[in-house]
Amino acid sequence: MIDKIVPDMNAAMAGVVSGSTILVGGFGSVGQPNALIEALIERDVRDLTIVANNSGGGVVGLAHLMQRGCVRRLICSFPRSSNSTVFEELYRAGKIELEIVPQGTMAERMRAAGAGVGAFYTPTSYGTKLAEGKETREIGGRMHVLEYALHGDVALVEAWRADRWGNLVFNKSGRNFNPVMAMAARTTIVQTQHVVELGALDPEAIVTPGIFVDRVLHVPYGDPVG
Amino acid sequence: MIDKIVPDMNAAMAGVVSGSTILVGGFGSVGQPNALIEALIERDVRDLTIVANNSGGGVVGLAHLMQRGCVRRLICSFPRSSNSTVFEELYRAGKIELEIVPQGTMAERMRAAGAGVGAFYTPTSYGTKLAEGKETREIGGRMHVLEYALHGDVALVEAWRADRWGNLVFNKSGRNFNPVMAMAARTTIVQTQHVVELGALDPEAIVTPGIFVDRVLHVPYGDPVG
Amino acid sequence: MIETKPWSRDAMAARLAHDVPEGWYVNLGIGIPTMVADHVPVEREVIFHSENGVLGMGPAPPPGAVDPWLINAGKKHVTLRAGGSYCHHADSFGMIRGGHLDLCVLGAFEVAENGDIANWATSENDTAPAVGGAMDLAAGAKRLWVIMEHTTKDGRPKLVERCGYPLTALAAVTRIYTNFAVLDVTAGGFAVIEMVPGMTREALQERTAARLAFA
Amino acid sequence: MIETKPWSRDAMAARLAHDVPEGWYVNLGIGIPTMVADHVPVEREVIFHSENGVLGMGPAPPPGAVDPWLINAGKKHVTLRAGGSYCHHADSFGMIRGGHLDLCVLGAFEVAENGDIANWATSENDTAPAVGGAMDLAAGAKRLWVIMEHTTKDGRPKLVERCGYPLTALAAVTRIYTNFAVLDVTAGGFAVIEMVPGMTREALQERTAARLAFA
Repeated sequence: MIDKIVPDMNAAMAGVVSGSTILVGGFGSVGQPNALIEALIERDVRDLTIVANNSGGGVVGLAHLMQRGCVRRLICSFPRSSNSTVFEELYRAGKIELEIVPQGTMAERMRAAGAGVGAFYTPTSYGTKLAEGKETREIGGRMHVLEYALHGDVALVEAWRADRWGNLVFNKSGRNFNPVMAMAARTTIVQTQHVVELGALDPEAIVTPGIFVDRVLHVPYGDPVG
Repeated sequence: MIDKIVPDMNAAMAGVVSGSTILVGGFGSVGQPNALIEALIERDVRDLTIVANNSGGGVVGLAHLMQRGCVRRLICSFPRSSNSTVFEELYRAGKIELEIVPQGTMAERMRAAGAGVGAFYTPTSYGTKLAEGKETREIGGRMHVLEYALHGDVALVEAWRADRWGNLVFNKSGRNFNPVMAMAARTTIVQTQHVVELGALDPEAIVTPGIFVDRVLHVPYGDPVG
Repeated sequence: MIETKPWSRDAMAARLAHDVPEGWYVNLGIGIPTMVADHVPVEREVIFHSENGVLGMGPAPPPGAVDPWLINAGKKHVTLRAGGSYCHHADSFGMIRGGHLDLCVLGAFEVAENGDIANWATSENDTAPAVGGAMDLAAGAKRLWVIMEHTTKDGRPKLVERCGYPLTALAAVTRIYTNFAVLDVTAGGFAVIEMVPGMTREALQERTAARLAFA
Repeated sequence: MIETKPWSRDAMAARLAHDVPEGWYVNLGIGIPTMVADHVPVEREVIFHSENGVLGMGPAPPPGAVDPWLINAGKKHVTLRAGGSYCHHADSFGMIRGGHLDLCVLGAFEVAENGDIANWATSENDTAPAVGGAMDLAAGAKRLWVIMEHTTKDGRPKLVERCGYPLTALAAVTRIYTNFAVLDVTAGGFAVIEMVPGMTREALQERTAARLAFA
């Protein structure tokens, strides 16, 4: 019997090592796999490349991970927020590398990784600083920039409901980057609010099929805060 | 009030003209917009480029359209079936052009068109006849072939349920190419088995949001045959 | 220079909202653009899109009815209208980049007379730059309208011949709504189509660092 | 040449099915590959994928219980297991091309000793060529196994040094199940790992147009 539900955090995070590229779901505080992020801190994995839309706020989650010096490089579309002081201080001090990627390009680069597309041409960012040094090509009368697939070693994902095959659905805007990152990593680890019986999820409405999921941990933490 | 539901076939097919590139949903006989295909025949539009996975069987649907001499060119992954004689005779007689595209490349080229990706690199078909004359590039140690977005002037789509905003869900394997083609055309025309009130479709389970749909015609024809 | 009463931010948003017809799919940037939604009457069905996978957004919920799982791209709590739907980020930006939005409204630091827009970074930033979805939206939407003050707080024109700040997209803006005027970006540069009552051509030109055409 | 009783198609499918562990995501091509599913016991959970957007396919429905809306890539009626799901074609081929299938099983006209596969067109075709999803599957799956007769009906070897027919993918096949043997594709060419009872090394080599290695 296939059972991707793991009993505890140790089993969930097994094999996550320093030096990894880790894709972290969430947009703002919604759909963020906070328990899994905290586990990264506890395991003291270092030298990480983190791919996430935001840089975290306050001193929890990603901000906490950065504060602990675990992150070498951040690939991100919007590292600024009202309370993203941890990241900003590290960045100004030259203690963290930053690759700014337009939000849609970031999503598409991970979707490409998940879908076996090596690279693609997008009109986004053509003629801007973020396209400097990148190949360009005119297609259909419009200039495009070449962007490469962005693979993760690990994806940390938050889901609303999951079954033992790893099928996932999400809750409203908690979906965001989670399904895209689940496709793009070698090992996809999910924290889910609810675990349901196999067959309980509507086959027409499964957003992330279990083929993209390796481990599921039940973490019924409640609502996002902030 | 937005209302994409049209009263009759004339309203559905308005402006569909000869010389168009038409994307036609369906895989085998499931999810094929047969009523809309028949309407193409009745309107006698000609010189069409048809993009469809199959070439149609017997003398109905796409096969009928081809038999009537309306199709100049077929872009297709699998034009052969047990009863695809109409296409095969036209092809042997040099009366129809054929562009064979691997099925996944065909889907991805339309997804690219819908998602604003100008072109992409895929490992599929590298080193084969279907990649002859195409640009290649090594990415991550693997050879890839450059493929361009495939846009339609019109997409003909079959849905299971639709609302007045044009939101769609499909029925089991009736989904197939329909959502991809809906994204990729300038005008997307839907025949739907059922029309439902706005709000009746679960927002977590809408497969094709109305942003990709222009017109919806209620055609409760029943089950696919064959 | 004649004294004029500039449009308030609310009036600017209302003025822009007036030009948004029923049926359009619209993405509103953070700041003044977000205010536009409040000026579209609910019976005029305009479908608002948010980058984080929300299509068919409704207004902010009343206090006490907040769903913590439903936010917009500005991280504010919102609602979903009947007919709305959710999608993931790659699909959401497929809508944007694929030209399926009829309109995107953004704020800007500068807009150039050829439609170039700069709205994501200034040389004054000492924090890290942050682009979000601005470049995708600016490059992808069918129409890009900018809503912004006509000049900076210290009176420097934001409508210019050429942007000095890092660009967000080239030749993308087609219309600008400021506190003093509504302008189209044409092949011949900025064309003024409306001015705030009391504003003169000369006074508007003085506050603008590019040549204005008047209809 | 010693007389041997070749494996039937059913026996070939059963032999291959024996090597498919629980938990694998598997796509089966049309023909003999499809028969593999019948030899995986239902309690060994193997998740079958079909190109047309079906993941978690079950066996053919009993007569009278056919759902006309549920077919596989071979256009045959199938069922869906609990835990199965539907997706559209671009997502389905994302799974394939993205390397998420543990195994694809295809038939072939020819397999070369470097793993090249030819299975979509022959020079004899006078009808139009048809590729379907073969190239995507061959290039995309983590493992590509071929199941086919060892020779053509008129006795021509299908395991060759170099394919003569148009290729489907380069260096993609890792294992072949024939009616006479099971072979791995190694850096050194075909390596025989099992033969049908009664078959000799010499007889197998005679029916093969490439050098065989024996463990």
